[in-house]
Amino acid sequence: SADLAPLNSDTEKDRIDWSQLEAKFGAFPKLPDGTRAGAVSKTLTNEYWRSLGEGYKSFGDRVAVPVVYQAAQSEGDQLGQLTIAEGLVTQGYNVLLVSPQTDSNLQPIMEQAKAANVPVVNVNDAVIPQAEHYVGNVQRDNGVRVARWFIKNRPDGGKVAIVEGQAGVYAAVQRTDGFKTTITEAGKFEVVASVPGNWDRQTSYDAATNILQQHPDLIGFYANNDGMALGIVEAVKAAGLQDKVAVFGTDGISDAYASIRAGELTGTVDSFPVLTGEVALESALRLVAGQKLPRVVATPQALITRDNADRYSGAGDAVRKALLEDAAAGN
Amino acid sequence: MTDVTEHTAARPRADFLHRFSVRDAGTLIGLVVILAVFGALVPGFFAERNLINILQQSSINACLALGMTLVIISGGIDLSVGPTAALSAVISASMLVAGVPFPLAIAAGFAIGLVCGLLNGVLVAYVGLQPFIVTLGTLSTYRALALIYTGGNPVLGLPAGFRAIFNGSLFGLPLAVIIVAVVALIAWVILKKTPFGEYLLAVGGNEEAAYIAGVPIARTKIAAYMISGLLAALAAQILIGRLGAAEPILGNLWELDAIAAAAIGGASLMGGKGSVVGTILGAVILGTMRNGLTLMNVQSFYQLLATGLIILAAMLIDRVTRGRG
Amino acid sequence: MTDVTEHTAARPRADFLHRFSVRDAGTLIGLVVILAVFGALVPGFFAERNLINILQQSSINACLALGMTLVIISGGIDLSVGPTAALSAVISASMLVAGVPFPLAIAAGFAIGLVCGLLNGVLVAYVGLQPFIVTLGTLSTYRALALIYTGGNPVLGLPAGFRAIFNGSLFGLPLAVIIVAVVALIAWVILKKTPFGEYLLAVGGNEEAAYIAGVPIARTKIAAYMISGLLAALAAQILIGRLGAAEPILGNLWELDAIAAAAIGGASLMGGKGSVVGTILGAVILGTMRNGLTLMNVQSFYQLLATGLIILAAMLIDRVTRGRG
Amino acid sequence: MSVIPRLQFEGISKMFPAVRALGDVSFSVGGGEIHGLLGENGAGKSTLLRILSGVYRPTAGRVLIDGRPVALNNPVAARAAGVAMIHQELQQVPHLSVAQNMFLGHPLTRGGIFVARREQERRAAEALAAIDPTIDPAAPLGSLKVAQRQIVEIARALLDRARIVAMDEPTSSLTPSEFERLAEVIAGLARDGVAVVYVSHKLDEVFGICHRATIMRDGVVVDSVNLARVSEKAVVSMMVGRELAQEQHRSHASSEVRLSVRGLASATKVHDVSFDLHRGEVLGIAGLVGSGRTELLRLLAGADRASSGTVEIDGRAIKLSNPRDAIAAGIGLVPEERKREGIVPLRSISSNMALASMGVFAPRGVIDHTRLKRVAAEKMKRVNLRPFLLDRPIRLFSGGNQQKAIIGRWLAAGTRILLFDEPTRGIDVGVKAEIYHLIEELAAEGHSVVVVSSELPEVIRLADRVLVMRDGTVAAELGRADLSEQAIAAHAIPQSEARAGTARHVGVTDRTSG
Ligand SMILES: Nc1ncnc2c1ncn2[C@@H]1O[C@H](COP(=O)(O)OP(=O)(O)OP(=O)(O)O)[C@@H](O)[C@H]1O
Ligand SMILES: Nc1ncnc2c1ncn2[C@@H]1O[C@H](COP(=O)(O)OP(=O)(O)OP(=O)(O)O)[C@@H](O)[C@H]1O
Ligand SMILES: [Mg+2]
Ligand SMILES: [Mg+2]
Repeated sequence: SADLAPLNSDTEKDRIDWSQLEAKFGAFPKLPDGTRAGAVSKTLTNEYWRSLGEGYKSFGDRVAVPVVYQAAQSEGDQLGQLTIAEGLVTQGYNVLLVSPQTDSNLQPIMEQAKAANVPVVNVNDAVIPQAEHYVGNVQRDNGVRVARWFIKNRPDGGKVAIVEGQAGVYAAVQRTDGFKTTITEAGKFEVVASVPGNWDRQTSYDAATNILQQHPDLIGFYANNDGMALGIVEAVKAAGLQDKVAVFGTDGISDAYASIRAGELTGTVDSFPVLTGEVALESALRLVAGQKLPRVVATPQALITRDNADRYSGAGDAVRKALLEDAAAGN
Repeated sequence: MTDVTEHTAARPRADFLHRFSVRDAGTLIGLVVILAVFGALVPGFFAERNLINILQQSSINACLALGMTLVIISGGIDLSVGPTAALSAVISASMLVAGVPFPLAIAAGFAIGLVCGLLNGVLVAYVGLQPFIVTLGTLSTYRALALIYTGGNPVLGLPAGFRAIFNGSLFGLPLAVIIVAVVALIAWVILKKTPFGEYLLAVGGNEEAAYIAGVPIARTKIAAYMISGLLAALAAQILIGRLGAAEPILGNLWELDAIAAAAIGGASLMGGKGSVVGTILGAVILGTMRNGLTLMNVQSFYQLLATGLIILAAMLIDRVTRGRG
Repeated sequence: MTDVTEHTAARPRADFLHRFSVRDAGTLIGLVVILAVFGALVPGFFAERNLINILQQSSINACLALGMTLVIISGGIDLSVGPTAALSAVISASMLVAGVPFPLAIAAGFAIGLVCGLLNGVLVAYVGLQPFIVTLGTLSTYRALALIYTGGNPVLGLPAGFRAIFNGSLFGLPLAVIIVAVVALIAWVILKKTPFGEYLLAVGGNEEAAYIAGVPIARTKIAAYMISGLLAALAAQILIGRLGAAEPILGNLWELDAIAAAAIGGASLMGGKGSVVGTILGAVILGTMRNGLTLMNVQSFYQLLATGLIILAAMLIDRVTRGRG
Repeated sequence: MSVIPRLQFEGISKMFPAVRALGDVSFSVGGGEIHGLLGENGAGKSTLLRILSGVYRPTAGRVLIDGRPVALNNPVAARAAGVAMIHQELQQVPHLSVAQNMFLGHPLTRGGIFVARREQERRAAEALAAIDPTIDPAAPLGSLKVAQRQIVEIARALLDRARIVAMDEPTSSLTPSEFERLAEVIAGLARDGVAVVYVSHKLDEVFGICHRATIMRDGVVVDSVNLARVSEKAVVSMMVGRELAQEQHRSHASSEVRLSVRGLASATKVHDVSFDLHRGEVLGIAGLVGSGRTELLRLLAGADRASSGTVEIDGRAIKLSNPRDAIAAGIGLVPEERKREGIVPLRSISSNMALASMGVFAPRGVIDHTRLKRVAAEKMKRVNLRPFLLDRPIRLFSGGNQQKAIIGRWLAAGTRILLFDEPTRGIDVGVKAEIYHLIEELAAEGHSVVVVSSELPEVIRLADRVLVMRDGTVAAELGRADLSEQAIAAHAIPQSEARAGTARHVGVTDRTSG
């Protein structure tokens, strides 16, 4: 509908938490025969997006819906991703799940899908303003959670630094802003550097080395994703500051968990891609079945540190249970 | 004279035309083979809708690749097309959003493209820097300007009227395809029929000879870069019309696709050689590959592999059909 | 055009030595200026620790750029260095993780680099394809192979012993810096003192003449690409030693930095010309820029802008101090 | 001459960094006059004409046309002032057609927008017809042979209907019969009142067609003379600043067969060539352009592959699949197109010299630069390099000195069989004599030499024995006793086309302005 306001997934009022889907909309409905779902994501070079695909697949298997999962050749391949999405529309999938490279590069899909009467669910990260359905977490909240950790665990404040993702990418901008705003408002902290890491381990390593050289009294880093955070960890180790500098990443990839358990990475904000994939496909299929879901289905995230890593890294069902408990507790 | 001379002089007219079309025919055969393979493997590949999709998906790359072809013929290269497009897009878009009339906003976008091309051209032609390095530098510079101008945010909410201009269709073909077809025709006429086309070939083929013959070297080169910038701006308008938004990070890696299309189509990076028809075919080959592989649900790593291999295969076929080049 | 030719004809006797050092001195002056600016703006910039940081951070690019310089001198270009490094890295790393002895795993990594280079070289030298397009194709192909091999995952948990090899330091200098310095010395000797160096310059300077003079054209070119592949593999070993993980997406856009370093250092993409000293200085200039801008906490958009402008500025200075490239 | 000359050079100087190419050059050429410009390599002839055609700007002095000073700031301005120029180096674009090349920079257009290709081709054909009507204006220039390309270059200058036509060695690749037609064309230009400046190292040509001549040495004018009143010998001594001894042929050939070629053929041009080359022998190969001489040499040098036939050296069959094989067997080629196949322009004289014998200079993998320098000095002294700057990039040397460096390359490589393709193309009388002398010395030392040349006097001067090639095969073998220009021509020209001999001198009748 043309009168739909541009979506801001972080603030949209018409939303529901993932944990309430079943309570509000009942058990999973029966689907028309031959229902197939098509999904396109950013890239498979990042574990996050592969895990999302696993979530699609596991839910698809559970309800016997075939899912095709494709991805662009690299992060930033905007037109390539559009080509893929157009191909999926052409092939007549009953529902599309898209994780766009940017806010606008899959825009044409919205119209084509509408014309073909195929619902489109925007899953995480970049947000298509015209999206009628969005499943994902609040990007800004990523940064906010890390900032809160510092405020709580480093009551004396101090110098912190941010290593950003690719310049101009939605998730990077939001995460950085959430962290910076929250920690600055707390008063005692100073953000001494906020520099580009371009989602790249090596670049982040070099940037962190330089920052540490200039600010040996730094107390912490926040990185927009885990790959960069792991690069920073190496730089901190190389500078011999691992006991003094806390390092946080984002995404909760398995390497991040391993590093947290090894006591190197301080923490990460896990946004549970597998679960997100499951919830996204469930929501999408509920739409196919004719249910009217709210515009945004919020998926969980949690700040993982050494203390709680085990709780969130078990088998799928265990994590789901833990997250449902969190949701009930209002986290 | 002797045999030899007679031989080289024999069938001369046919020879020239001949050489020309052999190369393009090679590219065409490549395209046909790829089409046939996908047609056999993918049901519905030849559906009209899908063919139109392929054309539409190739149109932006084709548009850039045409400009790239002219630059390559002149002996240069333009790595900055993506950022040029981005800068043009965000400036046009923010004017449109601010309510500036369409023609003015579009003209401003084109002007940006021309200015970006002008700067590249001046650095190459008057200052005498290496094209690869100049446009590597402006690649970063223009991108940074687009990011700074927008603060990194996309410009959203383009008026529907504007989008209709580049987003409509005519005779069942997307307007974008028609626009690019017209551009290709113009480029073909320029290259084949006008003095400027000859100058391009001469400057790229033998700069010193061209200079001595009185060809305006600097102006010819600059014009090539300006056309490339203009076509990048046109691609940007088409794209933001389609997307309804302009992003400062738009056009990432466009230069590689455009160069690949031109090279597959027979342009020589040594300059002095290139074909408009070949470039268009090259762009369609790349578009067809993407489309077909997607329809076959080939996983992205293998798509990447296929992209690499098709470029190598195209060049190998080229080599075999045509001799060293 | 004419004035230019006249300029380069400078002073006959001293000419050769002279020209060589004038060009490198120009690059050196550029570096000194940049150092001075950052020194004035950034407190602690000249701290020994920071200067070592700069060297360490430039070392990987310098390593690649040395190979790139040889390839460029031979009249080619190698866009595939990043993916070559990635492929080498993930294969070495997975062998290391599987418990293969270090020397064997490292040798395997080097072998991968050599094979990647060999393929590039064969396609360029024996098949006669354009280097830009060949390595554009292998850029995708090698990357895809690295991704497919690892399923896209990083290879983690490299043994500490391995990491120590590339990660230690000697006389207060990081081992990586020393390794690259040694490599640079070898490259300098190769270029200045060996027949292979002469062959590279001759093949890039006039292939036809080199052929008639009995220079093994194909072997020379292939060797250049193989060295480039080997140095990419070495860079990969240094990097995974430093980061403790090998990612299949490692080395993204490395080729551009390496080409920029070589060009800033005086290599001509037309072939036949380039300097090891210049390339090292070029790499350090780029490393210094990154370091200084980070220390000044320049926002990412402006860092990008500065990178673009420094490349242009370096080439302009080059042009002014030396005449046309 | 009381009338204002068509063209006047007034005190022209040209400084290149550290080189004075021209110093205070003044002379004038009248309308309808054919004016020779003579001098050794590096005397400054091309530099002067490049100033006239707007490629270089003079450091001092001015050019006057019809008495008025003209600003010749670039080629376009020179053209507008009525100057047409044939450059020494062919200045052409291989991928464009002949006609497009001829009209490059000032194409004929329809409505100012589209190139009028047909019209261009028609006009180009007209201009070409005067010299070589077989050249097709629509053919891509790259498909033409060097001589044909040179004719295109000449025809281009005729298109302009210029008031001044400057020709910088227009005939370096032409055969005598082509020169004859060119001479007629030039005479026609003179009759129309055009001032022609004609540079050539072939003195007989200059004496044949020019009225007056200016002789230059080391960038200054030695004298301007009326050619009807001076002897060739006097002109030569003015050029070189000394008397050149007229040397006679001396044979050093032995009976020992060094190279034996049987049934050699290439895929394209060479068919069933057989001959023997002896130790100390100079074997000349004559023939028309395109008769396959260059191709034969390339086969012997391993640069192209033979399709059949055998080559034996000292009785041992050798395989020639690339130039390295040939070099290993002691064969070296001094190629025809020096700039394209001979030199590596950015590298020094020493590097260029050492290129073919790197193994010798780097026995343990590292170049022994001391030794290289010593050998370079020795070989370059032997070939008399001028200026004697071994570290200077070769591109800054004149063609003759570049040629000497290439010869030095083979001396350094210990080559025993030297193949010269047009060894003195574009090379002045002084250096020419040096090269002749060198070739004889080499033969005397026991080298075997093959000389391909289109200049019959050169072949006759040098060769102990001459093979005449026609259509890719050996049409005749002439011993010294039978050697004459007539004899060679008779065998070289295909029977159908055989015409009345090869008189080289064309009487230009109206020598009025002398
Ligand atoms: N671009 C240049 N830079 C430096 N020196 C030059 C340049 N061009 C010519 N020279 C020098 O100027 C002098 C005159 O050269 P020029 O080419 O005019 O001689 P030329 O009489 O035409 O000789 P040739 O008979 O070999 O053609 C030579 O010493 C030459 O090395
Ligand atoms: N269009 C062309 N492109 C490239 N090379 C050519 C072309 N035409 C001829 N050649 C080469 O030029 C060389 C000269 O040819 P050829 O041996 O037949 O003539 P020639 O008798 O040596 O005459 P010339 O006096 O012109 O050298 C040969 O190697 C031939 O292959
Ligand atoms: Mg000359
Ligand atoms: Mg020849």
